[in-house]
Amino acid sequence: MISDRVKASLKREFYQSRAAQVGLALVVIITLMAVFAPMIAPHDPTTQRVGTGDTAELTDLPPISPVPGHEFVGTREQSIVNETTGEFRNVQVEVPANASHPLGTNERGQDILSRVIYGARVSMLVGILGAALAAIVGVPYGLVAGYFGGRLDDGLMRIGDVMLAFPSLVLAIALIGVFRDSGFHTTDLPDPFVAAAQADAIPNILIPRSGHVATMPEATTFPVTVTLVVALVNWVWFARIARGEALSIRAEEYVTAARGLGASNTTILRQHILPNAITPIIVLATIQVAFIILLEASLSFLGFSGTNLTWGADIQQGRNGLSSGKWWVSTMPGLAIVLAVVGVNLLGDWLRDALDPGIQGESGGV
Amino acid sequence: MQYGRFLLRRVVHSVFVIWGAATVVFMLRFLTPGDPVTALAPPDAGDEVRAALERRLGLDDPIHIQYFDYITDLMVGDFGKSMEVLDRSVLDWIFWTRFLRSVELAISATVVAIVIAIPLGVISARRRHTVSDYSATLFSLGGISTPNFWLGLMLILLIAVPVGFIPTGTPGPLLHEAVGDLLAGDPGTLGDWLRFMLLPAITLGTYFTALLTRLTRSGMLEEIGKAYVKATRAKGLPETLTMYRHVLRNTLIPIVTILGLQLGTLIGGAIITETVFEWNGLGQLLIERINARDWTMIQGIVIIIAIGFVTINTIVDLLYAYLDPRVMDE
Amino acid sequence: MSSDTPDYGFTGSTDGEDGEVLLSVQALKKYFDEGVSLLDRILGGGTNAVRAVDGVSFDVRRGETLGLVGESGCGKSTVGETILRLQEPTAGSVSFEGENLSNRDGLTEFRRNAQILFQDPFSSLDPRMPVGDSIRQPLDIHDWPWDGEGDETERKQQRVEQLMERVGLSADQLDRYPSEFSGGQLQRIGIARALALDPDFIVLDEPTSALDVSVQAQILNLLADLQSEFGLTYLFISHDLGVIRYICDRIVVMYLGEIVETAPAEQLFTDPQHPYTKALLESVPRVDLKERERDIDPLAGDVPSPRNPPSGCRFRTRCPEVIPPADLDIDQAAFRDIMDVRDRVADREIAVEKVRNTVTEEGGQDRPRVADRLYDRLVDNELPPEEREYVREGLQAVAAGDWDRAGEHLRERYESVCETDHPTGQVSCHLVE
Amino acid sequence: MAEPLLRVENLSTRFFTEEGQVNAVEGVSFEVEQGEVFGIVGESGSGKSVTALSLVDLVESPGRVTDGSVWFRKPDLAERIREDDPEAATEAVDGEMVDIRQLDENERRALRGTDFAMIFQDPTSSFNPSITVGTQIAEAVEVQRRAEANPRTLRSRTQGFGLMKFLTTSMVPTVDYVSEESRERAVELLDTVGIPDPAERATEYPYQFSGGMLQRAMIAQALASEPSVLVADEPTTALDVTIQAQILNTMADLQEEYGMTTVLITHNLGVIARMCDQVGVMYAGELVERGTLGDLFERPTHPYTKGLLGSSPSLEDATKRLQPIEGNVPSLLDEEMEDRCYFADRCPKAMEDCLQDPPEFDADGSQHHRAKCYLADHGYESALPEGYFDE
Repeated sequence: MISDRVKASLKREFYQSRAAQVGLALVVIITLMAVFAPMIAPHDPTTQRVGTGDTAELTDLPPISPVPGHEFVGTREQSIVNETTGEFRNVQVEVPANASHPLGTNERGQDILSRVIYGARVSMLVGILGAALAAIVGVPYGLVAGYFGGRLDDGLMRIGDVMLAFPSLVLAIALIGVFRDSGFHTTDLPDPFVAAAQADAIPNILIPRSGHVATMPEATTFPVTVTLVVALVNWVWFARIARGEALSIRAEEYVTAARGLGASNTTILRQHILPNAITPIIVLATIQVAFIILLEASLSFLGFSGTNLTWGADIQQGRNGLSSGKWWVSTMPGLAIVLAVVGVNLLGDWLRDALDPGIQGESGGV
Repeated sequence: MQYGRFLLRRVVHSVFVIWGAATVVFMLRFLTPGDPVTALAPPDAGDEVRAALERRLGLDDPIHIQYFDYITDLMVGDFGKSMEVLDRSVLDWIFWTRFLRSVELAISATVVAIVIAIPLGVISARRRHTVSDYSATLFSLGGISTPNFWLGLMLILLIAVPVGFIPTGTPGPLLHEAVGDLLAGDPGTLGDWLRFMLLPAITLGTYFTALLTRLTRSGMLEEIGKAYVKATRAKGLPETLTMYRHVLRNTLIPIVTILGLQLGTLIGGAIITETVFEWNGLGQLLIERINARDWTMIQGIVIIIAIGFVTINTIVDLLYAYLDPRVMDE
Repeated sequence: MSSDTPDYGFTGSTDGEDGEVLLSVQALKKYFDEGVSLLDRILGGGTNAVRAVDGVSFDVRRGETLGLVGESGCGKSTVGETILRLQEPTAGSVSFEGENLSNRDGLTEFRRNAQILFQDPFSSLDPRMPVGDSIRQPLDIHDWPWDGEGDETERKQQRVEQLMERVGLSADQLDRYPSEFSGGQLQRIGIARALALDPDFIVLDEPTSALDVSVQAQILNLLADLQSEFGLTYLFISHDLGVIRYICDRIVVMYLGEIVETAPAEQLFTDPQHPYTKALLESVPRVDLKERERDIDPLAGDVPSPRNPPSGCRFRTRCPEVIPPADLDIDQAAFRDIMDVRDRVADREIAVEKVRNTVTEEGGQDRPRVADRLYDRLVDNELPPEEREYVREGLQAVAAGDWDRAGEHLRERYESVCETDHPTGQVSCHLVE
Repeated sequence: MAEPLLRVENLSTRFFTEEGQVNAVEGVSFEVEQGEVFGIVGESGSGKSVTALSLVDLVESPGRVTDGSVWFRKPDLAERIREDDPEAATEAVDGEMVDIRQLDENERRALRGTDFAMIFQDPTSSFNPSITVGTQIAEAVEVQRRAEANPRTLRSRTQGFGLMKFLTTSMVPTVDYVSEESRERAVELLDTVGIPDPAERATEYPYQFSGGMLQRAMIAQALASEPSVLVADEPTTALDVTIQAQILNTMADLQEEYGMTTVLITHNLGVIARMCDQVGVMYAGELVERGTLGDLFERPTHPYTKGLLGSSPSLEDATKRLQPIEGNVPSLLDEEMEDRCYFADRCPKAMEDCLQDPPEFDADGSQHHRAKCYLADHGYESALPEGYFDE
């Protein structure tokens, strides 16, 4: 389906554009992070180490340079009891560096780096699945509306207009409010690497650090409702793009020619309309992945996603510490979101520039 | 004459859309798991109490009657009553200041966006492949990629905390109060207003600014490539005139519609921004009511936001047709 | 490619009235009312339907090339597409080999026998489909080969290669995409696709308009060769009179959705009857040194909107030979002015307000002065005194804002047969009847 | 007449695209006398439109005029340059002629619209769709009015019309760049080109005009400054034949009335026959033959010219089979253009020589009728054996 010309154009644009390279690198890195989280994360992201004594020193650790030999010292607040008066008092105490928490820990003593790595799973999965679902619903809907036109188009697009009457986040929040009490709000997806490492089913060579992997969480909580809802509030965009494309493609003479040859509507939709409409749809899908990652982050920030191992939820968690100097808890997952979304957006720009050179505005004709 | 027809069409269309939106919102009630009566009634309530509650909520009627009632209520501006705090109507909750607060925030963000984005986009397009272009592009890429709740927190961390002023918790005065005081000779309130507005407006406006910059830039580039620009140059019109009188004007016309649709993002963003800055507006209320599982209130707020959004879009479309009469012919 | 064929135009049947009718079009109409939504209907006052084709009848005889000529917007392409059922006709019928096509049963069979070649070679082939697949498409759709012998895939492949070579291209290029070909080559591929099922009849919808003149000549010659080789019948649609003259046996001239003249090619070009045909032929600049001296009197004005075509003869609003009422002695230019004034009164297209304002500014106010001013603006030619007076009376009614009375007043004296009666016949003109 | 009004020498324009360098115009030279119509005819991709754009300095990125000069007779400008900068004048001034390619950006722009006006092929896309036709023509008038009021300051044309002014004019419609006088003049111009009810039409938008009417409006716009040179790029190609006849008649009348010098670009030999005194034939970016209308139609020398004439169907005589030029227009990509006659592989008379060195255009500079072909010198002989290019 991808012609040589398109391939050549993609390649040329990729080699010429630093932005495209950065985008692809970011997306690949983050995807790998999400997939191989148990092998990469230094700690179990869910283990809490709250308490007194030794474990107390593991909470609210600031990030440090992970370079060995450089003893890096941070400070944190600690309550101490005045033994004579029995009063509690907050003091800043120096904390010894701990190279195993390069991004620090949160107030529960969870390792932030590990949480950022695991958070990529939910973000990327919701982003890609949500966009895919939206496309699966929206594209055929729009193609049919645009291709057949007339009353059918009128009716279908009016429904789309109604969907657009709601700002997406407002609709998403309302829908989640409705659905979060239902049974399928979240589901636990078992982690195949951890399962394999625990069962010793696969030779250790295939799972690096299998002893480490075996101690990681056995399942990732996947927010089903959020995925469905983001697809539900975004399918209209796919429908609109697909409709616009179908409308213009059906006026092309090759479509008329195919009808003249006696081709059925399904044949035409499959053989001509879809392949020619696919470019802008792919570009939109990329933009949508970026948008949905942001939407998911907002929903988890508001506490609606049903799992707290996400970037948005972690930002919310670190929010209270901001005013008392614990800046890293919110900053790190936020940076992760920005990098992921920047990566996907750059990828989208690359695709758009490569697949649709007309948009550049400088197609100098002779 | 033709414009009147177009106006009528657009208004009829938006009434239809609002009706559809109201129907969707009405249906939300039936998707809600659990029975509201069970949720509201005391655990030990007898059948009589339950029946009374049901009647009070209007749930004893057949669905089509309920639907009819719902729509007719909306038509006379009755958005329903709270479920949690019975007899308190939606409009009571969304009292004027809350509404104004949200609107002020949204408008300030829009103003920030327009003032920054259009010049930035123009510069970026006209000085293509220069440092200014790259910086503008980088800024807009960052802007559309940053979640605004995080941006808000970072602004608090990097600006508000060091400066020692955290504009959260107690929202500042409303603009009309500030202006009133200013006229009365006291500029202090206006200062407060600005102080409280600054960070939230930047937070909410950044995505919009970035998007608008991108649109202006690519729109200008596309427009510059059109044949009429060549014709304009051929008649000897200086470059600035070509750019502002023709290119920028034509670029902004379609952007107006896109912005109309993107206002949805702005309204959504407002909800988050209000949460971050504990800004006492509509968004805060929505979150609060959702957490209280107060369905009738949620319905009311959602439909009010939808009506506002559709209305703005209609106005934008009418403006568009005024600026570019071709669209009326479609 | 075709250098060894003799130096003659076409071997299809020349003129003559006795050829077997292959395709017959009867009172064909196609109106477009898209864009008139339900809302428009409820609100009323919506625009009329576009009458792209409004009652067209002609026959195409086996083996001939029938030319359909006219300017853009006259409905010639819509005729082509409606005949092939690419558009549903609003009214009228088309029969092919004596069989009426209004029932859909015969359509598959018909689609096998009737093909179309489009104007824009770049848009008539799917840019995402290798050209070989495009040529194969009709074979797949109609389950060729129908005799069922041999290996289907292999035979299709052979057929496609054969077609490609017949139109003068190399079979090696079958797996290339349209973007790798020039316009002329793509048009050859389009011809190969049209020939795939061995049709009897091909609609050629401006097949060379998008091509350069040197390539156009190649394609025209190829079409001519194919016609004699396969005994094809062509309906050749074009706005280019030179091309039409070169390739067609008989010619149908269309104007604003209607046929104005039908004649054998030679006759049409040497002795055109309809004023429109005459004007059309006269307008074409000749490739000739004497061209600069030739005095052309071009048709005035634009084609009226097909949403609201003129009554009677559709050409009357631009016709240089409108027939005045019998009792009126007036030259054509003056009568044309009067007719134009009447059309504008009927459409209420006179800026009375503006004139009234200027008159007021100059200190005048009275209606006659406004009428005088209107008269000066609208009438360029010298009218006989009594006509001048009469028209001015009409304009006074206009100045008073009474459009209906003005229209009625002018109609009484100047009504022409061209606006009341719709002309019919081989040459649709009241002058010829 | 001593000197021509316009003398183009060795003009070359290149496009630097992603696919490579495209030689759109290559070494084109011709002269146009005052009041004459010079026609350039060629097929699509022959570089005729780019030649037109190069004349008025409107080639846009990624294209650039890379070589050659455009000498334009303008005594006052020549005098001024001599006074201002005698050094530059030795290069850029030749008698009364000025090489406009050597002027600076602002000077060149000052010539556009004033001395050079242009008409484009597609009138619908050549007007700004969201501004009324009258205003757009009035703009052209206004530019000239301001330039005349203060000829040496180009800035006066803008009069500080920047972003702020744009914002104010958008909000306050009464403050406008275009003056009332210019608007009135625009209406007069519309009247001149035969648009009925010009005052009314001036307030309409381009989409409310038919193609023919809009082309008239474009001509009106070009006349705004009574230019010395009118460059018309396929002015009737987008129009129907009856409308084409109207427009050509209008153009011929105005040509006579204003004494304009016209460079007319077209692919239609009929239009050439109707309008032109001198004709140049372009092929693959080069001018391959030029001469008077009679030279070209009666005594064509270059095989391409003959081919063009042979492939045009005639309205008078339908019996002759057309003699097409075989093959397709060659690629203009620099890397694919070998140093030889570009027409050779389609030419029925190609010789070995044609493949070695490209023939020179000015084999005999004294003649008015010239062709870039060995046949012009050698006569018809030694065609290549048949099938020479078939591999």
